[in-house]
Amino acid sequence: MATRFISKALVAIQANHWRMTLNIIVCYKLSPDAEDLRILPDRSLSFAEAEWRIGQYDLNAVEAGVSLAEATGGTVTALSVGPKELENSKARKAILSRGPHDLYQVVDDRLRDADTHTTAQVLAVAIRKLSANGYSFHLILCGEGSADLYAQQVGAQLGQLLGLPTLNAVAKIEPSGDHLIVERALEDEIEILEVPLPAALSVTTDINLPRIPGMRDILAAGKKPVTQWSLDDLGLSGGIRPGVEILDTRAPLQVNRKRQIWEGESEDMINKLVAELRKEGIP
Amino acid sequence: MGEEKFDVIVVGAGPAGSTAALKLAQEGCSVALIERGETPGAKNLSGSVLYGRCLENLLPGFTAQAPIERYVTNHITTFLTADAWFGLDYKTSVFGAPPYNGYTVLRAKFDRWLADKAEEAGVMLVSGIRVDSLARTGERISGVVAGKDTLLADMVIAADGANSFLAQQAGLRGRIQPKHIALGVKSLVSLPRATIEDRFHLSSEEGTAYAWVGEVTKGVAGGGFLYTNLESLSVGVVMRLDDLKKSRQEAAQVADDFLHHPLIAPLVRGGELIEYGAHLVPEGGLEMMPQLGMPGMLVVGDAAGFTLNTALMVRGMDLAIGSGLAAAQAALKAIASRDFGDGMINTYTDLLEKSFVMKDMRTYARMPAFLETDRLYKQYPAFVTELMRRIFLTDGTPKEHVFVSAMQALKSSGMSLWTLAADCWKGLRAL
Amino acid sequence: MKPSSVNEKLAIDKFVLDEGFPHIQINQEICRLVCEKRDCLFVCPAKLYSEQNGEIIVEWAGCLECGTCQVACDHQALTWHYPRGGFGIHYRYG
Amino acid sequence: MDTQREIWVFADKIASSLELIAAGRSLGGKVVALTLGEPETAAPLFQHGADEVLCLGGPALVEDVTETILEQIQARNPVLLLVYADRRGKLIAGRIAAALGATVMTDVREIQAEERGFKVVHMLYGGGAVRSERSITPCAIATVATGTFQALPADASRHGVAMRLSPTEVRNPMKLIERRKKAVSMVNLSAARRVVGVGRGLAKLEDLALIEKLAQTLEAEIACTRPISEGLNWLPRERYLGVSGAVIKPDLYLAIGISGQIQHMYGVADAHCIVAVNKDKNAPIFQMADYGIVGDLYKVVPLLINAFQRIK
Repeated sequence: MATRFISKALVAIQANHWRMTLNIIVCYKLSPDAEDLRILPDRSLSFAEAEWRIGQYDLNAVEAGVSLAEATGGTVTALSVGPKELENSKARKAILSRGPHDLYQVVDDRLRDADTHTTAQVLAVAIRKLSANGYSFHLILCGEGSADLYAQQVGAQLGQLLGLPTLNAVAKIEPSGDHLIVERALEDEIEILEVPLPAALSVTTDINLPRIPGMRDILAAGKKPVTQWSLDDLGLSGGIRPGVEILDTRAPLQVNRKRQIWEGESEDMINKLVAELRKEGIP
Repeated sequence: MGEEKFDVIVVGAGPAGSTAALKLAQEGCSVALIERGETPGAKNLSGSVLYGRCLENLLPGFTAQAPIERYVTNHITTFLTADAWFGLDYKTSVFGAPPYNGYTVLRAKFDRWLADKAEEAGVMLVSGIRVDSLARTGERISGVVAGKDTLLADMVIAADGANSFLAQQAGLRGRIQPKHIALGVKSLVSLPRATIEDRFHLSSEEGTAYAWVGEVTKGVAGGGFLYTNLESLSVGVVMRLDDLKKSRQEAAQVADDFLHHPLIAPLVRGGELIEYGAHLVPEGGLEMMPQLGMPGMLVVGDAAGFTLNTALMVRGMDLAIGSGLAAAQAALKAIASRDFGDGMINTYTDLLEKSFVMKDMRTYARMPAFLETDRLYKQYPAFVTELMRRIFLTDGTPKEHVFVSAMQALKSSGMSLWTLAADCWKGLRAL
Repeated sequence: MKPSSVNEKLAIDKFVLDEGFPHIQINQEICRLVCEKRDCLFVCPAKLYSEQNGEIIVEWAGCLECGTCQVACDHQALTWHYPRGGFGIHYRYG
Repeated sequence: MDTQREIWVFADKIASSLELIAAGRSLGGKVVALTLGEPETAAPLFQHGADEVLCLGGPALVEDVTETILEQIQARNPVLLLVYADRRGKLIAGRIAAALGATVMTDVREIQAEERGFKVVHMLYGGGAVRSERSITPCAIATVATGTFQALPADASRHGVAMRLSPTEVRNPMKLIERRKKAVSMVNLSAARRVVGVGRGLAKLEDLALIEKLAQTLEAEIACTRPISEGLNWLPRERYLGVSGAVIKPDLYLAIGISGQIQHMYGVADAHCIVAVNKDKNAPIFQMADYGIVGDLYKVVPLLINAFQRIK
């Protein structure tokens, strides 16, 4: 599909360029499955029985990273920060079976309910530590938004913190020489940009269809290296000061609807409905 | 990645599969445990108590850490009609102390815990993968196929549940017959812990297991059950499929009516439904049992039909664990001797015969036939509750002799004394 | 105790829908020509089967994966296998 | 109210700026609007409530305004920056927040000034939960989605002098190669008084014609659930309502063949009147509707069209 969005001139340039090997860091978030949320009588929420999952939108980032690495002969490192649920072996296999070569996790219960500022800060410190350890990466990928907050912020903040070229809404990525050609799908327009590396990109859900891991993928995942850090290991013993204080989280109040329901498909019924609507000034 | 081969592949991470895998890993074998649910337990549902003493050998003291709901100290077995019940109520504090006799469990939690134990012991747990078929080398089973992947092993243990497609594919059994299987429909009803303990007269951690026969299933062969969990009730019906078909009743309706039966409704009153599920229960006993193995493969648990309904209690998970253990031991011997053929199958059946699994299956061998007596679901509940009504009724008229009451009750139930005597004899023999 | 309609009960359960991959196939020919009893309409504990204009319809997305329909069908009109790994009913309690 | 407290708003479209200005006004203080373009285009911003307008010009890469805004914020210390929650806005807000050591309170549904900071309400878990939180950084940053606030009526007497900011030198190494409008014309669902929503109850693409006819009769816009636009591509993304889509407050939301998943209903929770047509009487949407018809949409919709045509 590359030819559809890369102008002919660029295709020519691309053909003459070598493709560099891309080493990619993919960030993902584990959060309780919203389907497992139970509303208690006071409208507070219980996640006691909740399954923790990788955000659905993060899977697009993982897939984008893995297919880019496969195409360029590079590596993919998965990175997540969060509370102790990350330690679960199933959660680790779930990410590694989707293709990343290794996994780094910053696990600390102080990261439960972290705001996007905290998450981005810890990710940035972890990536700096990875670099200091000699890991050289070319690209950081994030998903469109997390499954719980869907703030669509971490990629933007992380890129800025690391001083990298940063974009969101990335719908296509094509390596071209020592940089990337990126298609960005905004609300009413499409942008094509040339992005030098390293860069931080957040991808859309349209960028690909994430693969479903097979039996061998899961078996292999069990053998991949996992490194776990605490906030102390990152020199963040004091934690991160969040940008907001959470006051309250509850199930939304249901608007009291009239709930007047008719069964059947008769003209009579439609007339009743239309009469009721007219009382409300519609149409 | 090179061709990876395991000593054993276990398909299905229920109690049978996880037990087999755990035992094999404890003995140093390389084991892959493959589960189609996203997590072990996600596809599993039970309508019985776990009589789990048999796990003690593998996981000493496991009751202290396993996600067990309540220790069953109270067994209540009851005949039910539209407006009355007559029950046998047994309670002992002995079952509430170690070594406990049986416990209520929620399978999504318990099975996951057991599979985690297997994983900790070194089993490669692969969940979220459906095994599509068996791989064969010549006449022998040599692995499994899932999607585009084939995984090889010296042998396969099929622990894939009541529908066992693997046993069927391997030709170890034919299509399941409706008379050999029952449909269980279960509701999980949430209630506060204190309400449950008050309502069922339980001290903390004690539990009750109810079994009902009669009106619960609208005359369909089967019964109803209720088990107390810590903060919920597992309540539902089990209906033998041939009889359900014959009755032309909607399974979902029978299950719902049970919850609204005037004598059952108060037990679940104020509760909130938090899960609705259904599962098949093998009920054919020895008659439906498939061949238990073929070269390179053994069948365990529900897949092998190891469940028991003794009318007083329903068992499955303990037999699953027992058969899983026997299969693991047979596999160990086979791995040592490199004989995955008849030798292994014979070892497995020998071990089963010597264990409680086959002994109990044989003890209750007559039970499935006895339970086919449809009087059990219609006439007997009517008879005993009518008898009790006559005994307890005090309405200002002179009391009749108990014997007269019994004969009158028998008459109104439509049975002869001879039928009653014959059924008693059959019932006693079946027990 | 509420709710009492099967659909409402199923709405409480957790399903992971494998969009576009039905795991139950119905041989309408058999249903039309051979079957008189329509056991599937009765035995399914999720009441997923219905008959519309002479066709048997199954709303497989709400399947509890018990396998009852398949065993109950006298004419083997159903091709029934488990959903792909990780999809379908996901019991939270079991 | 302390007139020195400045509330800044930024949107890349004038219409959106007006909504943010209204939000800013409701909080008191001085409202400063940052806008793309030149001072000549600033009049509407004043008329709809801005006290001051800062013009950012039109850089090739729109996001290059980030550094300019950041520099101005650092110089003038506003207490709040409201950013329009489109994709550009999300990126710009995030980068500014990171540079300031703040966070971004996203897609706020309500906002109020507190003694310290701002208290906001936003949804999480796909609309399954609502959270209130309070900012604790000197400059709070929030994104606001379309339709959350209504623009104030224009007051022709209001005007002011818009200032053109000189762009901060950006050494952005990214190069814009091409920008093109999407083929689909932009729809403004949030402005529509009546909206007809369509879901998976619709059997095939061609049947949209029926829905279009209904919408025409009612002078309504067409919207849909996420699968209709993202899975099936029957309607453009801009038309899907819900957590990750548009949020609307029409007088009438007519939901045709929509089951009522929470993620979708989030987008119409504030509709004045919700009418549902669905053949499944147990569909959750009936719990969330004012009026409902249990029936086959293919029979009900033509009847509705007739009925509405008659009373027109």
